Amino acid sequence: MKKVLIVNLEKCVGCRTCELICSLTHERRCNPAEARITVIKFEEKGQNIPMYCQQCETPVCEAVCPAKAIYRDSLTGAMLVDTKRCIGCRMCILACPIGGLSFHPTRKEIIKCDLCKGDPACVKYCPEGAFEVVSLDAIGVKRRRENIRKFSSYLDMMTGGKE
Amino acid sequence: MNGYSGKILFINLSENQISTIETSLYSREYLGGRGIGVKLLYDMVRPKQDPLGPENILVFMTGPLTGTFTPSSGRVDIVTTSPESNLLGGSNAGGFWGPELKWAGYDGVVIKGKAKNPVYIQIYNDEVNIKDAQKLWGKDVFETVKILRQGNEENQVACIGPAGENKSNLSGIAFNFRNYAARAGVGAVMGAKNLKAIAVRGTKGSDIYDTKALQEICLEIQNREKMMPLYKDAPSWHWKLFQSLEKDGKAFFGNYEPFLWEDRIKAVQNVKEFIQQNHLKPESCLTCPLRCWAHFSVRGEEGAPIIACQGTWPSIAYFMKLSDPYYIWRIYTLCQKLGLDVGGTSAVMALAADLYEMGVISFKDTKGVLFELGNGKAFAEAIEKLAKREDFGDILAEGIKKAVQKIGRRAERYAVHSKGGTELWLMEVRPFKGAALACAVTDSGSCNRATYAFPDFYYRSMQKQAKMVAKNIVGKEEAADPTTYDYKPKTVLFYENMHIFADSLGVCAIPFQPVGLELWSRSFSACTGIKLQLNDLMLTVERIRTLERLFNCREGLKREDDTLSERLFKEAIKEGPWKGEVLDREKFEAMKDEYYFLRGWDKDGRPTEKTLEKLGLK
Amino acid sequence: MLKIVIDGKEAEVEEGLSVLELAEKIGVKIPTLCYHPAVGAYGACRVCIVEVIEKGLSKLTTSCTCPVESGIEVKTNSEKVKKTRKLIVEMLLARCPDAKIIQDLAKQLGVEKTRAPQKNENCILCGLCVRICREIIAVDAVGFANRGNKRKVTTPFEIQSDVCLGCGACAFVCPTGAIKIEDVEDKRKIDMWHTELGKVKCERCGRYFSPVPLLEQIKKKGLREMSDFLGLCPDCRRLVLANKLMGREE
Amino acid sequence: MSKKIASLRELDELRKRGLKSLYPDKPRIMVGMATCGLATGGKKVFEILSKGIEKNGMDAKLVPTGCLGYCQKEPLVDLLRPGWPRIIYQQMDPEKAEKLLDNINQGNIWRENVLAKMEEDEFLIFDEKRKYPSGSKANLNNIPSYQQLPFYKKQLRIATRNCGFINPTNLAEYVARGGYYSLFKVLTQYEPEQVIEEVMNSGLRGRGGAGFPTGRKWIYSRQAKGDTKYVICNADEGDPGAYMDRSILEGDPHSILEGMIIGAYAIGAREGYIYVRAEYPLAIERLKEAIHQAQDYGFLGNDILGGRLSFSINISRGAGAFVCGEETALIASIEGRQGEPRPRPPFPAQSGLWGKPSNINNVETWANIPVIIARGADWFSQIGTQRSKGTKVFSVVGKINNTGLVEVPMGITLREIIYDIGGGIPGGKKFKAVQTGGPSGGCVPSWLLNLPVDYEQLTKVGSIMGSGGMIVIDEDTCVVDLARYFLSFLQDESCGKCTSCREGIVWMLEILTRITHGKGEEGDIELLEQIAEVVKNASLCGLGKTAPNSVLTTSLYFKDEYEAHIKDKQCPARVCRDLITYIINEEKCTGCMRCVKECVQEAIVGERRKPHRIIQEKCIKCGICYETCKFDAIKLE
Repeated sequence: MKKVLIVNLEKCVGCRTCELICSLTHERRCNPAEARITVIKFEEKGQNIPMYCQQCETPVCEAVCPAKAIYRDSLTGAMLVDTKRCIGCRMCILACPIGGLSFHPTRKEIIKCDLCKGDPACVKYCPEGAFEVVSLDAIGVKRRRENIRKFSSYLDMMTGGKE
Repeated sequence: MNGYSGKILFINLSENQISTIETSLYSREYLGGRGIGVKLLYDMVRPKQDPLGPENILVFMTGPLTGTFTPSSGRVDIVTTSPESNLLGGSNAGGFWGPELKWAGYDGVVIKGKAKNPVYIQIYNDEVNIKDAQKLWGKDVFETVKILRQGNEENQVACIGPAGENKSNLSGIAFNFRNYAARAGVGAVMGAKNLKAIAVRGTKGSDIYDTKALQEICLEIQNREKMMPLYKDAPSWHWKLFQSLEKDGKAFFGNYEPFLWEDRIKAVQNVKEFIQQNHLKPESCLTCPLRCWAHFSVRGEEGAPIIACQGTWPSIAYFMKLSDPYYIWRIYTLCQKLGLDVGGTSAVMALAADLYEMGVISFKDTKGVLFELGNGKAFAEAIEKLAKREDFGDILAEGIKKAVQKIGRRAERYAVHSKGGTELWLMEVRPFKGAALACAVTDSGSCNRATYAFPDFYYRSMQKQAKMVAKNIVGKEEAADPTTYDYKPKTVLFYENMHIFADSLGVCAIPFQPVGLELWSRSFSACTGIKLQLNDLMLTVERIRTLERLFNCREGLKREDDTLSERLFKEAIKEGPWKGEVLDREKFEAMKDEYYFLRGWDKDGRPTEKTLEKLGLK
Repeated sequence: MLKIVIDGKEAEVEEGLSVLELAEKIGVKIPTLCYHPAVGAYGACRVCIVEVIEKGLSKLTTSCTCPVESGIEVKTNSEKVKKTRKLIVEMLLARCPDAKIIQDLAKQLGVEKTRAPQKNENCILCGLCVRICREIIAVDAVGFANRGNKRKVTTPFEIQSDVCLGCGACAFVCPTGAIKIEDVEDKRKIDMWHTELGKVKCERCGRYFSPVPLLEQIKKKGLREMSDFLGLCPDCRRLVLANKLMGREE
Repeated sequence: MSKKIASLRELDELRKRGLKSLYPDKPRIMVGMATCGLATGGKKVFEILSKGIEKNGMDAKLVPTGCLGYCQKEPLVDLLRPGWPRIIYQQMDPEKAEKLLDNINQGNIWRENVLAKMEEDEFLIFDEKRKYPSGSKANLNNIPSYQQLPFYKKQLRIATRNCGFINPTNLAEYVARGGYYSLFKVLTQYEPEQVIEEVMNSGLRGRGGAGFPTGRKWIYSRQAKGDTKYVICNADEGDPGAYMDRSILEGDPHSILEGMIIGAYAIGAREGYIYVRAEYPLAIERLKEAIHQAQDYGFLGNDILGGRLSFSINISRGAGAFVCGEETALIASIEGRQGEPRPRPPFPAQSGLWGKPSNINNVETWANIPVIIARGADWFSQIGTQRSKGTKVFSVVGKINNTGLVEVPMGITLREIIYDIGGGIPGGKKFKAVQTGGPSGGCVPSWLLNLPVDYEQLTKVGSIMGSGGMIVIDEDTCVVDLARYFLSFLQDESCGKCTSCREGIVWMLEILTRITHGKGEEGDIELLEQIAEVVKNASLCGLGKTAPNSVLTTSLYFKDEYEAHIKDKQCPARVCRDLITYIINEEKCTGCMRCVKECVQEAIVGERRKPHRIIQEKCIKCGICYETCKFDAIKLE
């Protein structure tokens, strides 16, 4: 069953545990710059927003990748980067509207959320339980929509004017 | 180097010189954080230097666990010679700055010298630049952080406010908008070096020896932290704290008045309502489940939203007897912006109000500022003047001990402070003999680094747990009774060690003891790959502690300096649960003897040759 | 499914794989310098050479270009293979003595020094940059020039390329790091290609984040709703988006 | 009226016209005007003849023709007069051309510069011989017969059957000698599979070098899936000193076209390419003309021979890269890409030009096809050896008396080629070896002279058939230097793709250069052999796989010569400058001062009538003194 990671922003306390467990499980190191998730902290406003790939239904990253190195994992529905196929042109990074992909700071590799084969470490280790993996059944689709609507409505706003 | 970054950045601002020191030279014997900080201070600063002179150094050190996945590992330790006490000064902060420094490739930063003009330091991995800060000079903490993050949102900023620039001994170093290394006048040292800020951005990360083990250990630590009452009570913790201080009889009022404050219950109720009316959202430091911070936005206040640390509000309320929470919040915000230590500032305000009431100082001295307990507006005005060292604020900015010395007129009769001149740690100590001892013998630079979490503190509200903990530590349930002088040296020794250990590892002291030593040391091994026996680790802690003492001895510290203000030995509490409690000099000195003995020091509080030998400090 | 023997072990694989791909699949390591899955086999470096025995006949062949066929036996590390591979690495080491990947490979194969005439080049002419640029990026900004010993990779006429996107895929796939991309403020310089490109400034943070032609290329891909945030660097997109999200939350 | 041929009758009529042109009732003068003829002054001769005919108002037909192969004797002029056998004149020049004209005018036989007389003409396609009149009026007995000339006696000209016999620009003359009859036969009597079967059974193997059975290649292309298929003629002849293909292209272009059209029919192609190097401008011109004519006569185009086939041919010019002779590189080059080989499979037969099934054969191979069709596989396969059928054209050059193109049956010995046909080594020098197969071939030493020449035998001795180059070397040639020369050629001609080929050749070249400079070291030979093995085994295409052949064969057959260079610092052939010294034999020196004057280095001192002396420190071993001395007094040591 395809899965998707959703976050309850009300629960997030901005401790960045997700960033570190992400880096730890994927890179065996502790480095937010190597994490597939980034908590945007608005310290003046007390808001924390974990940003990560939304595993779009029609992913632009996949569409722009000339090497056909980005594909959907049949098991989890996550968009994955075939690092062996990847040629490092960074078009996916430039095309993603939400900054969901990034370039590894030292290793030559595109990194992005891969849903940890369906069992994301951030879900397990977030002390506040702010994350949830939702199977894309009828209810899941609806919940995901709600989660993503926030993002897409932002895109609408963007077309309206500046930041 | 797993866990560590391997390098300590050394910056001499007088000579515009940037170099690095190998962490491995120190890590084996001093672990990291506070331990290495003390060692660097001891090695690099010649005896009896002016704390505000260019020869003094300011050390920012992370521990091996800082910035690792270990829960509550957002810490950075500050060590310097304190201008408040002219002894070793230390303070510690959480947040994200220390980890970012680690990820940039440095275990610490040592600042020496003094820049000709105001500067700030920008660190981006291997790029370290000393930049002009004349435009930042005079800006408050919030403005400074915002400016340094413009277009550089990932920057983590350590900076001082106007108080630090003006070398107030009550000034701290702010980390972003929230965390503070507030004690010991570390902000003044930074200001004296003409250093406005250190902005850090790091993308190197830190290497981990055994990631799988670390994950397992961390889940365990998380679970234990979640069992702490602090975790369970959040976010109502922020007003419940007032209640617990009241319940445990730790509260004090004004300048340690002998009577209870009649409005104290009302104040708590007011604060509770104030918090509930306004939006409060819990926040955490790096990897910490405890979310003991909170974002707090007051309705109708423009540009005011600030994250409020729970631990500081009571001192504002109790020192200044403020029952209007709006002013508590205003003064707290003011201190955060100006770069002031909330506790110290509140204490000095209470002292001034006392002196004013007792007629030691007058309207003339204060240049028209009214020091009146309960008058938040007036205190706010006074605090701004303190930060700017205007008028009477110039004297109060010196901190309690130096201020009363300057005032003269036997003002010291009214002063309450601990060793060296820093205010007591936000609580009444007369009934708490252990805390009193700790505040007297500590060489850590600030008494909160020595006293936190004693079982005595919750003896009244959770006697059963307190007794159990006491039994675990010293073997006797009776040790939990705050008023007994027995067993206290052992308790102090234990908690001092805990603090040193936490501060040196780079994790927060709050969950340190509840989680238990064993897990932390396992986490240390998982991160660094260094297999240390608990005994070895404890020997390291002893070494750090004794080196702190050696530093202060070198600065001229004597046994008689290990004490508290005379008032606390003379003036008994006249009301409330601790009615009649006062410190007994004789018993107090006996505790010191025992403490010195346990530490392997002589009667003068100097480490014996044997101890030095055992610790490799000869 | 095809049955073959590789290094003495029997393996069963689907059709259509090369020996190199098969080896990777079953965890047999064959060194290679010019293979990249995105462009497939080229067979230039010759390092992946293996011994293939078919119908009793043994031959050396590059594993990347050798399709797996039923009944063949492959020896990836026979004496003959080792000897040949070592000498090829010796040649490469003489050509590019400073390339780390060659040094490592030499060390791994026990080649201590090279006897071949020293050249001190950086490029091993694996052609990955050329092939990626032509076949994947589809702009054909660089190619081979000259033959034989004078062969090199360069832009047409060895002047600034007017089609290069500055995407840097060439540098990314280059095994020796011969292609260096230098980002200086608002410019991206690729000395190897005699090319200098302007960069786009992030509308928000002011950092230069993408070569102009690369971003233009993305615009050209015709993703309509994207045009408005393309002026933002990825970091700022995250931030701006988060900002807006937060605005909604309030 | 359309010229297009649609029936056998029309073809026969065209043939009749062609025969009339070949054997007119007036003198027919043919001048060898292939590149080899032109290079020796054929064009001048042609012009003089042309002017002379016009000036004298002669009724004679002057035509250019291709190369008869006897290049040593160029320019060749053939004279065919009604009632006379054909007479071949050799080494003509303008002056002699005028003399020839004078004699024709006077009705005389001009006997100077006669090479041979031709008593009969053979139409191979029809297995038919046409006797020339004996010319009874004059006694021609003392003129050697063409067929009996040692140079031609052992030759069997199939691929070059028309070269030097017809005017290559005259399609009718090609038809006269049987041209396009095979095509007609194929289109009217054969299914494509039958054509392939015939070629298959003939045993014809690729004449480009690798010797892959042509029929099998055709089957693969025939069986490959796809509507669009191509046939390609590889006319990228790149071996230095080899010009078999050029000769056919210039002398008989239609034979190639006919072969290709038959091939197209057999495999199902509708379009063909001839990849010819731009250095062959005349060949391109001839091809263009031929294609044009073939279109006019309906041998090419949409309705070949009355609509039986549709096929067109394009010319693609190569830029002269040796490696483009490799078929995958050639395809890349036609497509406009860098001419570099790619791995096979897929073979061009599966995925070739523009990714379509493509069949590539060499010029000589194509030229063989019409004959095989006409005479049948049985006839063809009787010629040659068991596994190498038919003939092979060789260009025999170097230290040999009769330089030229020879077409001989497979299996003929090297000795027969070099001594019987080639006439042996000039100057009484000793034969040392022959390099077959061009730069990629190997050096076959004198003691293997009795080696029968075919694909297998040459491979067995470490060389290759290649496209048919044969460079004869004598005792004055240093084999180390020779190998060095070939490698320096290949160093630039390798496409440079494979590490082993690119770097390996440079490495071997460096070692050989060192050796020729007297800086050879112990172990060099072994190292050379090691590298050579790797280049051979690890390179992708034929160029790389064969590049070390010259090194391998010379170091095998002439190991002592290598050792002399390395150990004794001597060049036995006295070629390597750094290893030789010029010394004046005092006994022979007459003191004539000639060498003293000629020496640019002023390295020779001496007085008149006293023996001279060479100052070795100054000598740069240019050899001018050696050339200059009339008394053989300067010797090499």
